[in-house]
Formats: sequence, structure tokens, C-alpha cells
Amino acid sequence: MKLVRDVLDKKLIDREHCDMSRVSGLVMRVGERSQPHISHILIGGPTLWTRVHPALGRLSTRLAQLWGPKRKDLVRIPWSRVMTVGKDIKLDVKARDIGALDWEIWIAQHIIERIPGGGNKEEE
Amino acid sequence: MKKILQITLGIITSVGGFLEIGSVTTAAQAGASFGYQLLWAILLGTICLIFLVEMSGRLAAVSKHTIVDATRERFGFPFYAIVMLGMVLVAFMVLVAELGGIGLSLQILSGLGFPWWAIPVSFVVWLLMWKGTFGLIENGASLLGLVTISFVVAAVKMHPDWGSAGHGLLPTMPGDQKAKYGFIAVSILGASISPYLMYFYSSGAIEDKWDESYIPMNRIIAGFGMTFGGLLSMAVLVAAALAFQPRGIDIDKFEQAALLMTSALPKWGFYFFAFSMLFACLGAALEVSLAIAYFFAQGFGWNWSEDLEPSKDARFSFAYTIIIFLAAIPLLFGVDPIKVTLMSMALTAATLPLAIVPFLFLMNDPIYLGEHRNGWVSNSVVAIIILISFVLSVISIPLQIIGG
Amino acid sequence: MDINVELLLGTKVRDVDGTGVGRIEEFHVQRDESSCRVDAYLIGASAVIERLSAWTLVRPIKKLLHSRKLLTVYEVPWQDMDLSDPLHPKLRTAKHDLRHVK
Amino acid sequence: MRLKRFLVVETRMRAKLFFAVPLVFSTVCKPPTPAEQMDSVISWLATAGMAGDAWLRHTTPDKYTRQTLELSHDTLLQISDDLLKSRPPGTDTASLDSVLTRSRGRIAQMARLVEAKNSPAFLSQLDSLRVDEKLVKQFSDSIKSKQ
Repeated sequence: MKLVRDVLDKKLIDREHCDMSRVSGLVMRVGERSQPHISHILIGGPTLWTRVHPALGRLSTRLAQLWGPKRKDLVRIPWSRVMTVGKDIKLDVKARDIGALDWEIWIAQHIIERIPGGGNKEEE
Repeated sequence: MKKILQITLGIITSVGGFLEIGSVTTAAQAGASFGYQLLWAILLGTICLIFLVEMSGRLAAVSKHTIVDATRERFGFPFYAIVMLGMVLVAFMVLVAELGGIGLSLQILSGLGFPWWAIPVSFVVWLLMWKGTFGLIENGASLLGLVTISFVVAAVKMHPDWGSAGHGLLPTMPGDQKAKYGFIAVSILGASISPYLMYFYSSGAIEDKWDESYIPMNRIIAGFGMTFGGLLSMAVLVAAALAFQPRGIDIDKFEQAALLMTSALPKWGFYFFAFSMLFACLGAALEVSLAIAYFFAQGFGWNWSEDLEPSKDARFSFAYTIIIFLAAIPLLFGVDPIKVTLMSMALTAATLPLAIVPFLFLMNDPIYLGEHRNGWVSNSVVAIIILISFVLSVISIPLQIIGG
Repeated sequence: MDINVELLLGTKVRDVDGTGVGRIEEFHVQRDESSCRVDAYLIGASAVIERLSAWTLVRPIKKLLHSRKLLTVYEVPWQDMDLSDPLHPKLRTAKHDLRHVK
Repeated sequence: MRLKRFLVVETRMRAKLFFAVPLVFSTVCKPPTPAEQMDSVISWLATAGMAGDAWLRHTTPDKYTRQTLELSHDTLLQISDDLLKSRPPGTDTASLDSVLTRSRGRIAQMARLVEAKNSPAFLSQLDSLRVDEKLVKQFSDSIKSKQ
């Protein structure tokens, strides 16, 4: 398997077949003499924009502090949760619980549901 | 039977998607200023578009990826961000132009200036997106768009000289006004080969759950739909050549273009034009705003579907809500939609390589397309389109300065 | 030490003597039950082709050009890569000892 | 553990961001030549004539016709100002000015007649406008031949 071609930027799907963003970054753990391995999948704006330019990454972090859902650190998913890597990457997690949908829920609650006809996120 | 219905609907959609303020304005300008001489530009643009649209549909049907999905996955986020910046900027200008086109149609019908229509029009467009489903938007708007067939009726009724029209299908150099000729040619190509149509089409294939069995159908829809669309554009050009060129009228304003069919169809020509533009621009405005929202949602991996209730795909709905109301602002200040149209056509041409070059890679990807990837014919066509797109992107901005 | 793969991508690599080798463009990984181990790094311009899965497009052009040098790609096993300074990755071997792929 | 961030930018791609710069230049336009200005004048005179024809056949709304005539009038005023300021060589500017002023007056009059729904008077203005248009075409031909 090739990491950049087959994993990076792929779409993540949770246990309940919910889209939960794309792979923004990957953490590789390197030891002194042991074989390096991929420990975490990263998602979220700061990781993403840092890839374009570090300044954009810092800007993204700052904006998230001013506005939007309050969560202190990056969303990191341990690699052990990966079920399959195919067209998409299926994860054995619940998107809502690990914080991947923080922005989705925040926008739904603060904006969309306040507009008539927007519906309700919670009703299923 | 069901397939025939789907094919018919698909063709109607493509026809509806083809004609919008950009293609009508540029075709009318071309006819008014240069007679049949620029017909070749519409022909060339249509052929390119047939191939590109067929490929977009095939990519989606086989790989279940839209173009945006595939661009982000293969080329990574930094490159995707650049493509996004270019495409969203251009698509936003096109959206301003289409909303302006609706406003101008209402202005000539009612007498109330288009800036007054900016807010009501964007509100209606937004409401259709908010409440409507993909099928309603795709089929409803394009069925209304069938009124644009009146352009063909008008063109035929004016008894064009078919021989010299045929000559126009081959490129020639004009005697004078070379810069203007070049500028209009580039604008026509920019209006025809519009990437947002590719993004919209491939997202539509995913929304309609296409699979490999749709490949032949996709071919028919792309081929016939775009051909009919191109014919409509050519009809506008021919009608303009007959109505405006002998009188020495150049099309600078929408009010002038409104006279296109008044001599061919005396009784209803004016109203046919106004309603054709109204519905064509409405359809295009819906498609462009969807295309922009798809661009963000697919690129960032949000859940997206026009068929969901807004709160089920909050970020997607939020994206088009913001975009549509931002697009109303320039119109509120009375920015001339025709100027925006011409500028966005030139910018489309300038950013074309950004959309087409990655596409060549995607269409040859064995992982995405397997045995359905491009053969040498399609690849040669894409290579030619890339060549054209680089020429266009280099000359479009200088031509805008000299000829615009 | 933790390193961000997405930022390592495109970093220039030097060999043990300080000679430039190319940029890291792709990673060979091995997946099993619960882990994902990095076997090798692909370095050089044509590793980009690998990443874009564009060989079907490039191979005819390569044949046409009869060129080997133009499309270099080195496969470096994980043991030979020193990532103690992620900004300046270094090889533990010399450039001429590297294995060419394809 | 806090992730160590470091600066690796794909600089090869950054250069492309500059494609937006030419946009600024696109707003600069060179001024039109007298011949081009004469073409615009004829275009707008003909527009007024065509809109007038359509209105006489009762095929266009009054408001649209009035607005289009007013638009023609205002645009013509602007072009003639620029045109006469640049003093096209070898032209009798005084008589050109008088033709242009007269036809603008007719178009303004037509716009008023639309409001009054006075078709006979409108028709006579339209016919005179056509005569003026022919005069302007002669001026245009002479300017073009001298270029």
C-alpha cells in the first residue's frame, strides 16, 4: 500500500456510514532503531491549512479560537481504529463522539436550524 | 422505457444547462459584430464540452468519485486549494452574472431596475435550493428552459443564408477589429467550456446513483444534450447576425439584446426573449450555486446532498446560503451584469488549464477507471483541449484589456 | 518522536555525504491487523507519478524519450533513513548505493 | 504530546497563486478611436430606431421602450461629448455636433411620446431620426476614409 496515494486525503466514514471529513494529516512515530509506524490520523482545519502554508495554519487555529465550537485540541484518531482502506476509509468510531462533526453540529445549531424550514439535526 | 425517460430528461437538462447569460450574450455580440464569422468558436467549444462532460460522467459512474473528490485525493490538499481558489472565484462571478441576468429579464418585463430585483431573486434561488430536491432543480428548471427553443424558431424564420453560415463553421481571420474578434472568440470558448458544468454533471451522476451500466446512457446524454445546447447558441448568433448586423447595432447592453427576436417573431419575440433569459439564467444560477457548494463539501469531505434536509448537511447548506447572498451584493450596487459576464468568461478561459490538466491525469487513472479509462482518442482530444486552454489563458487577459 | 507525514512530503533528502538525492514523495507501508508500518520511502521526481497513479499516462512518453535519468525514483528502506531532524532528512548510505525502481 | 510543526511548503505550487494579479490590469482600458466612437453612435441610433419600430407594432411594453430610448439618449450624450472633445481630424465638428444634438432631442421626444401613447407623432419623429442616422453614417464614412 502507498501512504500518500491510498490514505492521505481520502474520505473517512464512521461506524454508522456518516461522512466525517477527509484525512488531513498522518502522524508517523519514529524510534531510534525501531521501524516507523503510522500512529494517528489527523483531521481538521489547522492541520490542513498548514500543508498549504504554516501561516494559514496559524490563522486557521486563531479563527477557530474566536469563533465556532470550543474544543481545545486537534482531532486525532488512532490508526488501530481503521477497519478498511478502499474507495473510502472506514473507521470503527462514532464521528460525533470523537469531535469530527463539531463544526457540522455547531453550524446546524447556531445557523441552519434557526432558519425556517431548516429542519432539526437531532430528529432522525 | 424508464431508461428512455431518463435519457430524455438528461438531454433536456444538458440543453438547459448550456444556455445562460454568458453564452447568449457572447453569441449575440458575435453575430451583431461579425455576422456568421464566429460560428466556429461555438462549434469548437461544443465539441470540447461534449468530450469533457462525457468523461466527467464516466469518472463518476465508474469510480463513484466526483471530479472534486478525485482531485483532492490524487493531488493533495495544497494543489486542491489552488484549484478551489480559481474555480470558486470564477463560479462566483458567473453566479453574480446569472442572478443579474434574471434581474435584467425582470427589468425589461416590469420596468423596475435590476438592482431592486437582486434581493428577491437571490431569495427565490436560495429558497428553491433550501426546499427543493436535486430532481426538482435539475428537471424543473430545465423544462422551463425549453422556452429557449424559440431562438431556433426565430433564426429559421429569418431565412439565413445557409451557405455563408456554413462558411462560418471554419475559422477565418477578420479584416479589421482583430482584438475585438479575438476577445469575443475567447469569451465564447470560455462560455462553452465552463468547468462548473463538469463539476455539476459529475455530482449529479453521484446524486442519481449512476454505476457502470450508465456508461452508454452517459454517452448519449452528453453527446445529444451538448449538441442541442450548441445549436441553441448558434441560433442566437445567427438571429443576431440577421437582426443586428445590417443595422450596425453592437450589443453592449441587455436592452439591445432584448430586440433580438422582435422582427422575426413580431408578436411574441420580445416576451420569448425575456422569458428565455429568465428561465435559462434561473437554471444556471441554481446549477452554479450547487456547483460551488459541492466544491467545498466534496473537497473537505462534508456530507452533501441536495436531497437532504438542510440541517442534515449543515455545512453544505450554509455554503450555498452564504454564496447566494454574497452574490446579490454587487448587483445591489448596480454593477452591470453584462460587464460581469464578459469578465467571468475571460477569467474562465484564463483558469481553464487549472481544471483540465488534473482531469487528464484522473481520466487515465487505472485505480479509478480500470478498463474504462481514456483511450488514445479521448486522450488526444483532452491534450488538444489543454493546448487550447493554455493558449486561451495566455491571451485572454491581454485581449480583455485591448478588446474589452 | 512524532512526525507529520503530510509535512514530510516534498522535503529534500541528502545522502551521508551531503549530496542532494531528491524529495520524499511517497511511502510504502505494510498494513496488518491493527498497525501500519513504513517499509520504505520513495524519493525523486517520478515518485510523484507513482503518487498520482499516472504511469499509464507517462509510460508512453518515457518510451518515446528513451530516457532513464529523467525519471529517477529511489526506494530507500526505512533502516537507511535518518529522520532525527525532520526538516533535513539524511540517508545513512551514499547516493550511488541506492536502489533504482522501475 | 504536542506535535512538532515544521516548515515544509511545496514551494513549487506557491508560485501559481500569483495568477490572480493580472486581474488588476484587466480594469485598464485604452480609449476608443473616433471611428470606433462613430460606430457606437450609429449602434445606439439604430437601437433607438429598432426599439421604436417594435413599440409601434405594440410588441414591447411601454416602460421597456421608454427606458431603452432614455438609455440610448444618455449613452449618445456621453459618446458625443468624448467624440467632439477629441476633434476627429478633417470633420466639420460644428455640423456633426448639430446632427447629434438634434437626433438626441428626437430620441428624448420619442421617450415622452411613449408615455403619452401618441403613435402618429412618434412615427414622424422616428422617420426624421432615420434621416439623421443616414447623415451620421456619412460623417462616419468620411472619418474612416481619412484614417
